[in-house]
Amino acid sequence: MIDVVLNIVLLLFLLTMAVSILFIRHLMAMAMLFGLYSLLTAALFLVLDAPDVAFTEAAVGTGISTVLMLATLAITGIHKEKRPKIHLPALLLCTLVGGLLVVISLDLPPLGDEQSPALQGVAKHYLEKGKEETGVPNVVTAVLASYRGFDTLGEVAVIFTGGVCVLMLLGHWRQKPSVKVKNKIRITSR
Amino acid sequence: MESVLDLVLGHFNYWAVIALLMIGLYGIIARQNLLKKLACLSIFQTGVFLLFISWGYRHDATVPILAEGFSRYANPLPQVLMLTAIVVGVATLAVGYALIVRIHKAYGSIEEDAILEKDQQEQE
Amino acid sequence: MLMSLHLAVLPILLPMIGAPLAALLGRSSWAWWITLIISIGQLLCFVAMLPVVLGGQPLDYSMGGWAIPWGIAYRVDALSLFMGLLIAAIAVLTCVYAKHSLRTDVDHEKLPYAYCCMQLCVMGLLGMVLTADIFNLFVFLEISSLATYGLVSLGKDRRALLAAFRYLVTGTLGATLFLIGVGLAYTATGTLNLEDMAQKFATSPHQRTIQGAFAFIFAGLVLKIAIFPLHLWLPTVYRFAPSAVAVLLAATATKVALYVLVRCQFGLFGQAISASHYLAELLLVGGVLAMLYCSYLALKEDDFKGLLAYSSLAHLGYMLGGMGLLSAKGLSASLMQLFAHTLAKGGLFMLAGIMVLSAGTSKISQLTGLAGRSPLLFLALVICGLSLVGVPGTVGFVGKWQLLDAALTQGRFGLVLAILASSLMALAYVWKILETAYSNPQSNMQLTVKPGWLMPLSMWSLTLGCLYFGFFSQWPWQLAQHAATVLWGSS
Amino acid sequence: MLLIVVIALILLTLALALARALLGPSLFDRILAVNMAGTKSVLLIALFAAWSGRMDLLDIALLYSLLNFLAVVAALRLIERGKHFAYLDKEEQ
Repeated sequence: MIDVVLNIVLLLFLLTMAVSILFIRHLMAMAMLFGLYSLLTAALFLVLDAPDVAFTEAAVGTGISTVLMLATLAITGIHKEKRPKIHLPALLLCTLVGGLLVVISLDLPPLGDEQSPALQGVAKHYLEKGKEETGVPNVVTAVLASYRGFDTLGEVAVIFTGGVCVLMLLGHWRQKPSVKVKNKIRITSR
Repeated sequence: MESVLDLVLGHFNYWAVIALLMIGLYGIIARQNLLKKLACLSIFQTGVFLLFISWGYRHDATVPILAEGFSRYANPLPQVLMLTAIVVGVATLAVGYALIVRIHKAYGSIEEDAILEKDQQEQE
Repeated sequence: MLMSLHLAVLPILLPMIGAPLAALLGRSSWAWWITLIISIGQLLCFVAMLPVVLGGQPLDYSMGGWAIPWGIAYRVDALSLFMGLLIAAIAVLTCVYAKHSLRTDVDHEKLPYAYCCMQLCVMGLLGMVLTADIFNLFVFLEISSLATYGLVSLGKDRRALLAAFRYLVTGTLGATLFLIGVGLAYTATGTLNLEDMAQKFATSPHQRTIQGAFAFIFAGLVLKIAIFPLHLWLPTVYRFAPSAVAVLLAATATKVALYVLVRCQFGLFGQAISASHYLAELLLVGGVLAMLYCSYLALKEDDFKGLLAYSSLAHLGYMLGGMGLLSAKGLSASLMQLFAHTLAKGGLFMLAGIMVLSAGTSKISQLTGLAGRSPLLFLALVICGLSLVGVPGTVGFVGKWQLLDAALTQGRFGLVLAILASSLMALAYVWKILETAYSNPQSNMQLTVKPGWLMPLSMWSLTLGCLYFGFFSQWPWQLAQHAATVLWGSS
Repeated sequence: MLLIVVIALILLTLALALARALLGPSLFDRILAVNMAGTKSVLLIALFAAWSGRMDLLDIALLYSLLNFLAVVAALRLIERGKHFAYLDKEEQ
């Protein structure tokens, strides 16, 4: 029972955070709220029995992501958002997609259902044979590193790509001052 | 009455997450501030992560780390998928932030409509 | 023998070595050579797989030796091979083209990183084509998208930055929608392998979930492919990206997303959703609207690259129309159209890059006198342009003819009319360019920078490809038919 | 029973911290609120570990407390340095 209550309360907190991130105009404060938001998400992951995901979300979402956002704010030095307008088409679209999702969700097996196909499928094999076949008691690790190790290689490639892209965008290139001035003119004159 | 309560309790997670998704989607489309767009994109992605983890949840079960005295474990596969997806999401966000820094350097603003206006003026 | 066992995964592994090397060595010429060698290696892999796959037996590869539903599997069938060959070939040509083109667009220090990103982009695309696991597909989708965001942002113009940012937001939104679809499909079946999933769909009690899954996968891919009306991000991206990147994007990226759509719609969800013909109507209507509206936009556009971008959007409409016919014939016509469009549009974007480089502008109105200044360039423009319109003797004609034939046999006269109308508009906008280029030979248009010989070389190979496959179209047409029947048999 | 009462109380204080983060008014209030919410979630995790009998979750509680500290320090440092944080702006000077 405790987990259900925790689940609902945390979700409500999360919704409050999301709404306030949407509406707050002070960007620095938004970054703080964003950190809180992912902290709550991580706690929620834990309540939903996913400690590894909670671990990652806490490190990556709360830590890196928030710090990156703060760093962006610190570099740009912009702290206020302009007053936003209500966007009717977007509102309409969201209602539509949300309605569609709610309709689909009624067909989904309820939370924690034993009979859901997801639990009967591949996952069952992982839980029953995982330790025997890979020798790792943490099934998530076993699947991540062995059964679906190629995804993890892809993940590494994604990080690498992201790093290369950020370097390409921000790396401080050795440029003599005169060249830099020329570059600036080139960038702004078109 | 009983069944309605069951339905609500069993699907509350999904609905809350759907609400999160829609808040994110609205922000992505409607907000002009690029940083806010990215934050909303992140909310949207986190919503999807929560959705997956909810699908992997199992009543009266424990975390999928095999141990003595436990026999029911949560579904590990969605967790594995989300581990990958979280990292992918952050890599994308990092590139997005880098782009914002560059855009700010080039235009002096991070409001989309202001930037477009500057481009318009330049063309005329 | 050992090599041939691992052929299916080699095109992915090669850039995993090549990309870090290119970035780390730090010399742009070395990076270029590495990229060239890797992409040629990829192409050779696909060529080596050709006889095996055409023998009728798809090539299977299980990652880490895990049996099919437990681990990640790769599968090369005729459709994957068709796409893989096309992408690898374009990647080689783009690499040849990029040597000179990127150097003029991108700061010298960034070049190795740019080549690294090109390799990663092609790796992602090939991974999407080869994999038989739907989540793995998502991962590779993200790799290729991330690499493209970086590449697009390299454009000289500062507007490239905003274009890249919008592309990033739209692309990530699309990928996340796709991910929701993957999750829904997973909850309905409990597996991630494409084939296993398709089988389990048939017996699953959660039919509404499956339809929802398809809806989200469809929506995500539509954003990625940039199908009208969700196309707004595409023209600016194509306009402001460096020329070589625009070639790569126009010729491969959206096509691969289209491939994924074809794969999901016919291979994966085939039975679950083909009962509803609403989808077919949706595709047809969307295709027709895209053809007409985007051709109209192309007519109005004054920027060469922008015009080509809108024309690409219109041509996506043809492919959607062919898919909407829901027949093997229609699908193979779509694939043929895809092949033809890749050749013609790749050639034209390369030409646009040369033009921008040597004339310093991409405005159509300033192309006056091109025919007098550079007759060869003009000739290539004529050939690719005619292929785009679909004049007999070019590969564009073969694609359009098959599509018309398929539409006629199924009595879809609306589609036929739309194709004809759109082709007429294509003729009009190609004519607009040609007329400008031919007029006023005494103009003072100046070709200041010589484009070297590598850029024209790759452009001419695509241009001659347009002609060659226009006369000898059996080879791609048979492969396309093969691919379509493979998919049709499995659904 | 005790567990339930404690969890309820912690949720209450978490809500208070969130309210402070939402209301502000100054940036430092918010940072403090984030720090406090972080501490609360560490406690929550520890309690959850006790309730479910999986003591391995305590590792995560430890990681949280570490991250919480680091994130707040990083945030404060970035705010302190403000616009002069990165080389990009040094170039412009």
